[in-house]
This record gives sequence, structure tokens and C-alpha cells, in this order.
Amino acid sequence: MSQLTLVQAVQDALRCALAADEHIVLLGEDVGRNGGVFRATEGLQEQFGAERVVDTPLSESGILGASVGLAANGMRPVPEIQFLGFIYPGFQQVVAHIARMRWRSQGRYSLPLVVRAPFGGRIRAPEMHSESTETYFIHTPGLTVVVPSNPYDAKGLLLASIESPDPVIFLEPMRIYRAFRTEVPEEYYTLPLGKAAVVKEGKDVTVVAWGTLVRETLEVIRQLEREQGWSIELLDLRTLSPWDEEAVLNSVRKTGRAVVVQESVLQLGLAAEIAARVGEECLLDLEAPVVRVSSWDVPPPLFQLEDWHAPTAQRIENGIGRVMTF
Amino acid sequence: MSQLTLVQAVQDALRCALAADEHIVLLGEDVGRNGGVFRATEGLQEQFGAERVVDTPLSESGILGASVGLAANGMRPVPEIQFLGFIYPGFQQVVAHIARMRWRSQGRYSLPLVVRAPFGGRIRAPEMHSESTETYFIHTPGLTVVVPSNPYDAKGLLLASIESPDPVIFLEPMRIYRAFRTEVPEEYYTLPLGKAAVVKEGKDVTVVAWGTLVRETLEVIRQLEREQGWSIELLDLRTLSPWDEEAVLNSVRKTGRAVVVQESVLQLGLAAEIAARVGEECLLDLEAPVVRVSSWDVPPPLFQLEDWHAPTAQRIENGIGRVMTF
Amino acid sequence: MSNRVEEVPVTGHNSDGSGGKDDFFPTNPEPSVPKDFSAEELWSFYEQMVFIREFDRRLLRLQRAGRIGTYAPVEGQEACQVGSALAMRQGDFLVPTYRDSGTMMLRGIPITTVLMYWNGRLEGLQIPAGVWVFPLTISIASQLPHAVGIAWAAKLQHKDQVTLVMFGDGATSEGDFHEALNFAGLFQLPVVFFCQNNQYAISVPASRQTATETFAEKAVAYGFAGKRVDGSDVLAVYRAVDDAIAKAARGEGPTLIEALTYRYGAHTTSDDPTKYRTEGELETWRQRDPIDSFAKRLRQWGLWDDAREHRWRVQVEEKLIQAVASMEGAPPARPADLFEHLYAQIPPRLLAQQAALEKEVAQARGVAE
Amino acid sequence: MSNRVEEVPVTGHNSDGSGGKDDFFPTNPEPSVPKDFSAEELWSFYEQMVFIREFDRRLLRLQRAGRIGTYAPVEGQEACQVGSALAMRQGDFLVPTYRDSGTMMLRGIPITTVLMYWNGRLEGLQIPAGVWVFPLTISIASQLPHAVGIAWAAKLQHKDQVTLVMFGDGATSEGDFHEALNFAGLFQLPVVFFCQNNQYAISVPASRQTATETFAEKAVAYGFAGKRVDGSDVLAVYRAVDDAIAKAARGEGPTLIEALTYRYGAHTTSDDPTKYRTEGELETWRQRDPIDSFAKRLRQWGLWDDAREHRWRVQVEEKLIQAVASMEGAPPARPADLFEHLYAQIPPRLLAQQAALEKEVAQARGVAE
Ligand SMILES: Cc1ncc(C[n+]2csc(CCOP(=O)(O)OP(=O)(O)O)c2C)c(N)n1
Ligand SMILES: Cc1ncc(C[n+]2csc(CCOP(=O)(O)OP(=O)(O)O)c2C)c(N)n1
Ligand SMILES: [Mg+2]
Ligand SMILES: [Mg+2]
Repeated sequence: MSQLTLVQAVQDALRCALAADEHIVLLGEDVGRNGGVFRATEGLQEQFGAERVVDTPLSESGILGASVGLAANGMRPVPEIQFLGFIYPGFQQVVAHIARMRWRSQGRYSLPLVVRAPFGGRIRAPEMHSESTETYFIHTPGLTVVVPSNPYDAKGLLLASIESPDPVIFLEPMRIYRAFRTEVPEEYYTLPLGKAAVVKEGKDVTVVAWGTLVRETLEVIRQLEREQGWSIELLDLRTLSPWDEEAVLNSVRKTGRAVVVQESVLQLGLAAEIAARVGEECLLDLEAPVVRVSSWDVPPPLFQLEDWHAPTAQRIENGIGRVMTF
Repeated sequence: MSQLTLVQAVQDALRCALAADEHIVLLGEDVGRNGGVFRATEGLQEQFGAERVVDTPLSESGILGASVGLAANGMRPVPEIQFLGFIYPGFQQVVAHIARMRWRSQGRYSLPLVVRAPFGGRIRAPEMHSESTETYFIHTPGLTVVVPSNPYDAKGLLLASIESPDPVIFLEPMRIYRAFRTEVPEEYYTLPLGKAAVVKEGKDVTVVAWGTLVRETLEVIRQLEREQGWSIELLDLRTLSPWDEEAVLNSVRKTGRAVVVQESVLQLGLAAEIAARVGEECLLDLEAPVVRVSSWDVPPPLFQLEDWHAPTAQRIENGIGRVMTF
Repeated sequence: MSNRVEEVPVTGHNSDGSGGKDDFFPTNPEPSVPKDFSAEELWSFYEQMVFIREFDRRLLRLQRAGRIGTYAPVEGQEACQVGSALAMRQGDFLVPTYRDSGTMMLRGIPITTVLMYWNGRLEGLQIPAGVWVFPLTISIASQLPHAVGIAWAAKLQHKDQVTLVMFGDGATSEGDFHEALNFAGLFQLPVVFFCQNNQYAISVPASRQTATETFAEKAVAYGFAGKRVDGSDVLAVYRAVDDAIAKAARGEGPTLIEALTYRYGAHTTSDDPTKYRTEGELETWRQRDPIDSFAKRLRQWGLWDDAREHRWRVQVEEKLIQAVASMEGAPPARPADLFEHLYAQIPPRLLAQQAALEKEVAQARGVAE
Repeated sequence: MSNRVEEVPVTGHNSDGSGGKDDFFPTNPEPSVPKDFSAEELWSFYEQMVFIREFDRRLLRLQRAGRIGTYAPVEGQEACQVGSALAMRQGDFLVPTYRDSGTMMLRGIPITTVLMYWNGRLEGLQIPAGVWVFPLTISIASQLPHAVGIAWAAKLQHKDQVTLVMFGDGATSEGDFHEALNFAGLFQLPVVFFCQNNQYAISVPASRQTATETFAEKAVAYGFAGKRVDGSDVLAVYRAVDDAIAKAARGEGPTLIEALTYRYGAHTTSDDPTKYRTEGELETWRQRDPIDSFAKRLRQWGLWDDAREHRWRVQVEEKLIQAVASMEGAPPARPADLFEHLYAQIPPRLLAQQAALEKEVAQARGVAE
């Protein structure tokens, strides 16, 4: 066991994977010699060689398209997209090919590949470096979308994603790459995809979050529990598609109230789907409308205002307050 | 006045626009000499010349990216993407540039451009020709997304889109390009963007639809009214973003029941946002959960099964039945 | 067969996009039987071209009769289809487009499967085990990076496998063409880029895709060789592909081949080529017909006669009748199949949707009965 | 100024990506004052390079002190920035990247605006009226099609306007590079593609972007000329750009210019170049420093002395101090501005969100007080 940050846990998972299966290759911009712009692949090229940890040209469609071919022909590629906002030039490869190749070949060419991309905002980065556009992928049938919220989960979920016979979009919350450490076992382990984690049980309201905002939301929750005496359940979705409907719906059936907290913009962020499903399945259990706490429906701004774009602690608090006092 | 099909109305609108403003140029694959694969631009190159109706290379990112520059430097381009599924290679230009250029230049470079693309399924076309992925654009702040449901609206909405100082994604429902005719005035007219149309008033339930499904839903509604005696209100959204929340919410407040019918897949189709907003604003008015009638969460299949993927009349009927008998 | 290649010099397409200069086409290229092929091989070139043409015409008839859906015909391009397919070695990987039914069948996709595909049946997407063919790509040029990845995987796994990827003249304008060729050149991958320049991307002539004289010369930008061949000459195509494959297999990297050809028919059955092409242009190309011209040569060489012709055509006819029968005799499509093969395991949400659909189907059938 | 161009022959970059062959750089290119420039022009080349270097160093210091955010330094590339900016004519259009603060300022963007930008202020995105500069693009190569469209608009409107678009060596691997150059070549647009080959795309050396010897030669694939110039020589850059602009303005179409240069510092302030480059390589390039070498020449020509140097540096210092003061004296950012300039008219949904945010801000301030 060691105390690792999230980005170290990612690196550790990649190292475990490369050691465990020689078909795994990492590829992307600056992942080799430089060890990744966030150091997520540091030391891996030295350890596993330049054939398995490959610096590619600056070419996202090339990276993702080549990964389709690599995966279809016996390899298990783990392409990195440097920031989620730079997946857009390769978007066609993701939605028209990565998502559909198993289906399009009726099972013949499955694509065991994991697209890793740091995402989310609030790291004072330049424009296009703060995208929370998981919706594009959640809306696309055939993709699995995974987001860890802490180092332990990051390693287990990334290894599970790499083991998956199907393509996974693995989104890494940059803001907490180095924000805190947790114990991370040295050995290889996986966590199940498609399963939410109960971060904290509670009786009065269900709060659903993922990625960066899990920890921030937990802090708000603890404070509210202290100050208001409410009992708040917090679910960490971990897999955004297919998401754990059972866990969410059961929790809401129990509490009768739901809040979803996301860094995505409001319109058609995942919270919309969750709210719609909760409405469909739990209408009679609901004591209050499902509340969505999210960024506003405008692009992530230059960094001076980014903390007003993403959900502030106060916005989360207000959201929970609203559902509790409806 | 003449009786036109929807695709003729589109052509008529383009002709009016080209005649009215010399800054308007059409560009795209096969739009010139060939008059478009659906004949939407037929005769326009002859009439307005090859400088204003331009056959481009097979290059969606080039077409959309060049349109950004054209629009920023004094022209009003109307690029055509041959089918919505072929916008993906140019996706970056849409979400990172078209949507944001006014914002990124803080008002200096507005982009008066309209991206036209036929969309939707059920025309027995090959794969990738049947996409209903309006979500990608609705989720993207800065875009206006418009979908007409009949020839009269098509002309008025397209001319309004072309007049708009901001970029519009104008999605044309292929399935009804030639399905029926309506009266279409010969002169130039516009219909307001952002406003839903009340296709039919009713008291018991609000049904929201757009594009192809408006007419099909209306048929189901008429039958249900006859057979069940229900009074059903049908709204045609017309603009999917920013959508007419006021019209939808007011209608649901009145009827207490809501059904949204879409050809998109279920997960994070626009119906999710509508359901979420209705839940937020009208929870206490609701007699039943908002029902979403949509395609399943799988890719549009090869054509033999496509009529089982998109909402069938029966699925729409069941959906309305569910909300009425909850 | 030898690796000898007829290296046709790179010449320009005419400004109206009508193809290469006339002197580009060998008028009587090989007066005696070429030494680098056996008689069986020469027969098979011819026979497969005839098969593809008959297949193609059959599908057009089926389409007109409403017995299949939209179809992308290949008539005129048979030498490209056959020359490329037959030059590929066992285990080589084919990455085709919608216009390459011919090459796909020659590489192992059953005729019935291709028919099912154009008839909109999911079964048309099935690829038999041991057949190294990718699903045909509809989105232009997006398959080129796949081919690069497939070739890269072969290289990493030290497989003796070369990947051949097919595309049209229009595809060269897409970013994916560029990104794929760049990767292939940089990583020296065993891949052959086979461009069927049939002069048009739907209605847009080659002269409006690019300002260059040829497509082959674009290879310069990626540090490897581009070759232009007469796509009406099955031997020329074969030799060029054979050579490029041998080179790739020796670890000497990729080749871009531009084969000059012409589709006689419409882009697809929804297209009307009279909108953008002349009868005269079509006639010019028909005079260089890949099948007729090769038949003439075979007969000149004393390798072909009416009896053989008749026997082969009867065989082809039988095969096609059988395939159509087996397509039309297939059990009806099952709606629940919509949910199959998207994920290795159908997730709960989709299982529920599948069940809902089954109910819907039962309801519909109940009503119908 | 003349349109004469020093056409440097195209030579290869070394396999380690360390730049052109040594003999590529003119050791003492012009022993006497060049006839095609006035003294004022020569001064201004030098002065603007010094200005940009001082600006750049100032921003690095501000960044280290936490007074601005991430910054992409340009030191080493000043000859490219100045040569290109000053060769542009009034009304010509600039489409820059994040590394082109220098060129942007020379084309009319106020220093304070650039500072605001790197300090994460929306005000940093404002472009004064009459300044024909596009917002800097972050997404690599995606601005190239914009430049093509801008140039196309100029052509359609018969404006005497040429568009110059800047990008790096890495950008040449993106599909948008290809699509843009293809359009430009085909439609013969008045656009200059100006590639600053600073040898690296973050850590990836030019030799790992492409298998070609040069980037300039890629122009072949689009049917127009590519030129390679010494990007450390401001006169060479100026002449190449000036010539390309003149050619474009004459209606003779686009040019691709590859300027060989080097960034001395990190890719951005978040990067550590010691991970992927050697001190020795940096030293080699510093010896060809664009500013030092040009200072030497100016002094040789009798056009520059210590007094001038001192005067100019004092002026630059003052300008920078003022700009920093005006950045730091700006009123604090207003959260509600998040909603401005996205649409011509803020739609109702956003108005409601804006109001909600204003409440949130009031609440936060109330709590804070
Ligand atoms: C990305 C994309 N854009 C547009 C289309 C529509 N489309 C289908 S075929 C075609 C022309 C292709 O021309 P070419 O590459 O020359 O191949 P050919 O059809 O001539 O064999 C077009 C524009 C598409 N399928 N994919
Ligand atoms: C589409 C895209 N992919 C990746 C990145 C991340 N990134 C920023 S700069 C850079 C390298 C750019 O290299 P080059 O084009 O040579 O320009 P330079 O930074 O050297 O001036 C990369 C990979 C990006 N900004 N955009
Ligand atoms: Mg073609
Ligand atoms: Mg560079």
C-alpha cells in the first residue's frame, strides 16, 4: 500500500497493465519521452520501450483511428487525448467507429481499447482545456464512460476498463489529479464498471455526483448534516454510461429526494437523464423536484471566472437546501 | 402560393435568400452542378453562378472551417453537410469554433452562418445516413438548432436562420422531404426562432414533438381523441435550442401531463432535458410521470429493422396511453 | 507470380476530370503471354472480373425491382477490384468501402452476405472466421486510419501481414487521408493505400478535389512512393499491388497507388449521373473496358474461347441465383437483434428496452393476426 | 520594400529534430546595408524583436509570481513574429496561435489586452475595431480552415486583403492542415500559411511528426509552392512573407512558408523542456539568436549604437510597466459577464441563469462582508 495521488494511481494502473499484458500499448501526444503533460505516463517508456509507449504525431483522428485498427487486430491500445477538448478533431472516430465496430461487424471485431482524457475545469488553464462534455459520449450508444473520483478508484476502474472487451472513454478529473492522496494497493485490482459507490449513506436526500465534485460535495454534505441535522446519502456514479440506474433509483425511492451535481453545463448534462429517469420511475416517491446543480449553459470561461461557472460549494448547498425545504 | 414539398420549400428559401443578399453563398459537396443529392439546391448554381453556389472538395472540416472564416469576413455562408452523420469529421469546427467565435472575440466576430444537414432515419438508406444526433448540438452552448416539420415552416424558419446574426444548425427531416405538400407563399417570409408552434390545442395532455414525428404523432393523436375521447395538445418545438420553455411549461401546467416524442435515442435525447425541466417547474402540477417516446439506446440499424428502432405509431400511442392512465 | 511492376509514369488528369491523358493507356501492352502469370491465374483474373460485373448488374436489377435497397455499383472498376484482391496474400487484411463488394467477395465474404447487407439486414454485417476483411466503411476516408492501426498491430506482433485499404479520389480531400498517410510514412507500416480514382466523387470531378495533377503525387508529402496505374488493366493493377505488398512485407513501408478508372453507372442507385457527366466521356471509357480488353488479350494469346466463356457464365449465373435465393429465403429479421453485439454483455438498461420492444412486437403481431 | 525573396533551398531537419543542417544558416549573409530596406525599417525590425523579447520575459516573471496564468513563451522566435507582422500590409488579416502574442501586438492588439488574456480575463479576448486579427486559436491547426475562409471572403468581395495564418510544426499532422491547404490550392486563395517550425510540438521533435525531410515540401500535395527560410533572420522572414503576400495579392494563390526557428524556453509555463531537449541543442540555437545576430549586423552597417539601444530599452520598459499596471488596475472580473456575447441576444433561459448567478454572487458577498 502506498499513498498516491490520482495521477499517480493512473500511472500505477498503466504500469500494472503494461506488465500484465504485452498486447497493451499506450499512444498519444507527449506520452513517451515526456511522460505526459500531467506525468501520467512518466517512466513508462523507459520501462516498457518506445514500441509500447508511443509518441505519436499531433493527430487525434489518427491516434483514435489507428487505435481502432490496433484493437481489431490483436492489440489493446490505450490512447491518450491530451485534454478532452482535443478529442473533437477525432470525434468521428469515436462516435462512428469506436462506439460501433463490434456492432458493425456483428461481434467479429470487438475493440478492447481505453481512451484516456483529462477533463473538467478549474485548473486555471487556457481555453479549450476545461471541457466537461461527457454528454457527447454518454449519448452515444456503444461507449462505456468512466470517471473516477479518487486515487483508489482510479486504479481499479482504469484496470477494469483496460480489461473490458469493449471501448471505454476514461475521463480523468484533472482538478484532483494531485489534490489529495489515498491508499492505493500496489497489486493489480479492478473495480466493477457500471456500479455506483455509496460514498455515504443517508435517509433524507440522495445526492449523485462524480469525478471532481464528489469530494467537494461531500464537504458540503458534512457541513449541512452538522448544521441542519439532515441525513444525506451521497452516490459516486463512477460509470456514467451505462450508469447504475438501480443504485440511484433505489436510493431515491428510499429518500424521496434527489440532487444531481455536475460540472457539465445544465442543458442535456447527465443530470437531465437522471432527473428524467427518476421522474419516470419514482414520481410518487418524490417529495420535491429533482434538483440539478451544474455549470451554466455557456462555455467554460477564461479562468478568472471559472469558479463562478462550475458549481460552487454554495450552489451545491443551495441545491440541497432547495430540495430539502420544498 | 404554391403547393411545395419540404425539400422544395428549402430550395425556395435558398433561392429567396440568394436573391435578397449577395453576401450569401452556398457551399458543400455536390450542391452545385448536381443540385444536391436531395435536389435541395437544384438550379441554384445556374441561376446564381458557381461563385455563390460552390462545389467543394469532400472535406467537412474544411467546409465548416472555411465557413467560419467566410462569415467572420463579411459573407453569410450556408454550408451543406450531405447527411448529419457526416458532420462528425468537422465536429471540432462546430463545437469549438462555430459555437464560440462570437463569444471568443467578445462580440467582434459574429458568425451569421447556417449549417444545413438532412437528418433522421427511415428512408432505407445505408448506415450512417440515419443519424438523429441533435443532442450533440443542443448540448453545445452558442448554437441555435432548428428543425422544421412541414414545408411552410421550412421556408420561414430557414430564412429566419439565414437572417440570424448567430450560427444555426438547421436540420432537415429527410423522411418528409417529399412526403407531403403544403401551401408555401412565394414571397420572402420568416418565422420566429425559439418559438414552438401549437399544432393542436388540448386539455388533458401535452405532447411535444419536432421534425418528422410531428405529423405521425398528430395522426396518433387524432385517432386517440376519436377512440378515447381525450383532448390532446400537440406542440411542435421547431427550435430545439434554445427551446421554448415557456410554451412547453405553460402547456404542461394546464394539462398536468406530458409526453415527448423524439427519433433520437433515449439517453440524453432532448426529451431528457424537457422532462427534467418539467419536473423542476411543474412537479406539483403533474398527474403522471413525463413519458419519453423515443428510439432505443442502440445505433440506427440497417434499414430492415429501422422501423422498429424509431418510435412506431404504436409506441407513441402506448406512451400517451401510459401518461393518461397512470 | 513475380514482383515486377509496370511503373506507369505519373500523368495529370484533365481539367474536366475526365481522366488521364490518352497516351497513358497502353494500346496493346503485351503482344505475347506475360511470363509472370500462369494460365490459371490469367483465367481467374478474367473470370472474377466477369463474375463481379454480373453480380453488379444483378444487384442493380434487384434494386430496381425493390428486392434490395440502395446499392453502389462498381461496373467499370472490375480490374481494380480483381487486381487488388488477387494480389493480396493469404492472411493479408482488406479494409474496403461501400464500392468494393467485388474485392470483399474475392477475399472471402460470401455473396449472400453482401446481398443481405444491401438488403438492409444485420446479417449482412457478419464476417466469417478466418476472413480478414473489415466492415465496409461509409464515412469517406475514415477507414484509412483503421488500416494504419491494423498494419501497426501486425508489425508489433511480427505477423507477416499487409493491409490494403481502398478508397476513392474524393477521399483524398479528407483530413483522415492525411493523418493516416502521415502515420504510415512515419512508422513505416506495412500498408497499401489503394485509391480508385474513378474520376468523380458523386458529381464532383477529380479536378475539383485538388489542385495537383495527380493523386499519386500526394505521397510525397508523407515520405513514401506514389504510383499511378491504368485501372482498366487488371495485370497492371495486380502488379502494382503485388509489388507494394511485397515491399511492405519486406518492412520497407507503405505505398500509395492511384488506379485510373471509371464507374460506368450511377454513384448509387439514388444518383443520376446525367446531371454531371456526358455520354461521350462514358463512351471513351467503355472503349477501354477492363473486361473486353482483357478478353481480347486472352483470346489473342490463345487462352480463351467461346466454350470457356459459356461455361463460366453459366457457373456465375448459378452462383448468383443461389445467393439471391438464399438471401430471399432467410428468415425475417428479428427486431430484438437491434440490441445484439453492441456490448459484449447487454447492459440492464438495454435488456429492459429489448424486453419492451419484444412486447411491442407481440402487440403488433397480435393486432395483425 | 522590394518583393525580392531569398529562396533558401529546402533542406532536411536532423533525425533528432534539432533543426536544419548547419550550412543552411547564412553565416554573414549581407556584408553591406541591404538596398531593399530603409534605415527606419531596419531599426523597427530590431526594436520590435527587442520589444517582444522583453514582453515575453516580463510575462514569464509575472507568471512565476502568480500575477498571470499559464503563458506560452516565444523567446527565440522573434524574427518570425516581427518579419511576418511587418511584411503584412494594412488591412491584411492575421490568424494567430497562442504563441503569437508578438505578431498580434504588432498587428494592433494592445499589450494590456494580451496581458489580460493570459491572466484569464474575458477582456483579453477583445479586439479593437479596425484590427484584423482573429482570436488566437488553442486547438492546433483548426484555425487554418478559418484563414482559408477569410481569404475566400476577401476574394469574393474583391478586397485587396491577404490572410496570414500562423501555426507550428506539430500542426502539420492534423487533418485541418490538409483540408485547409487543399481548399487554398484548389480555389487559388490569397492566403499565406506561415509555419514556425520551432523543432518541437511540446516534447515531440519534428522528426517524429513526419517522414518528410521538410514541412515546406508538403505544399507539393496541394499544387502550390513551399518555401523554407531561416527563421532566425528577420530579413529572410520578412522577404519571404512579403513575397508571398504580393503573390497572393496578384491573384496567384497561396504559399506555404516554413521558418526554421527554436523556442528557447518551455512550451508553456507548465512544461519542463529538460525532459526532452539537451542544453547543447539550445546553445546551438542561441548562437544564431535572431536579436543578437541582427544587432551585430545593424552595428556592422553603422545603423545602431549603445545610445539607441538604451533609449529603446527604456521605452520598452515603460510601455510594459504601464501595460502591467493597467492590467492590474482593471476592475475585478464580473461573474455576470459569463453570459455576454454568446448570442447576439441573451435567450430567456440564460437570462434566468444570469439572474441566478447574480443572486449567488450577492449571497457570497453578503456572507463575506
Ligand atoms: C465523411 C463523408 N462525407 C460525405 C459522404 C457522402 N458521400 C458518399 S460517397 C461520396 C463521394 C465519394 O467519392 P470517392 O471517394 O471518389 O469514392 P467513389 O464513390 O467515387 O467510389 C460522398 C460525398 C460520406 N459518405 N462520408
Ligand atoms: C487539437 C489539439 N491537440 C492537442 C493540443 C495540445 N497541445 C497544445 S500545443 C501542442 C504542441 C503544438 O506544437 P506546434 O504545432 O509545433 O506549435 P508550438 O507549440 O511548437 O508553437 C499540443 C500537442 C492542442 N492544443 N490542440
Ligand atoms: Mg470517386
Ligand atoms: Mg513547434
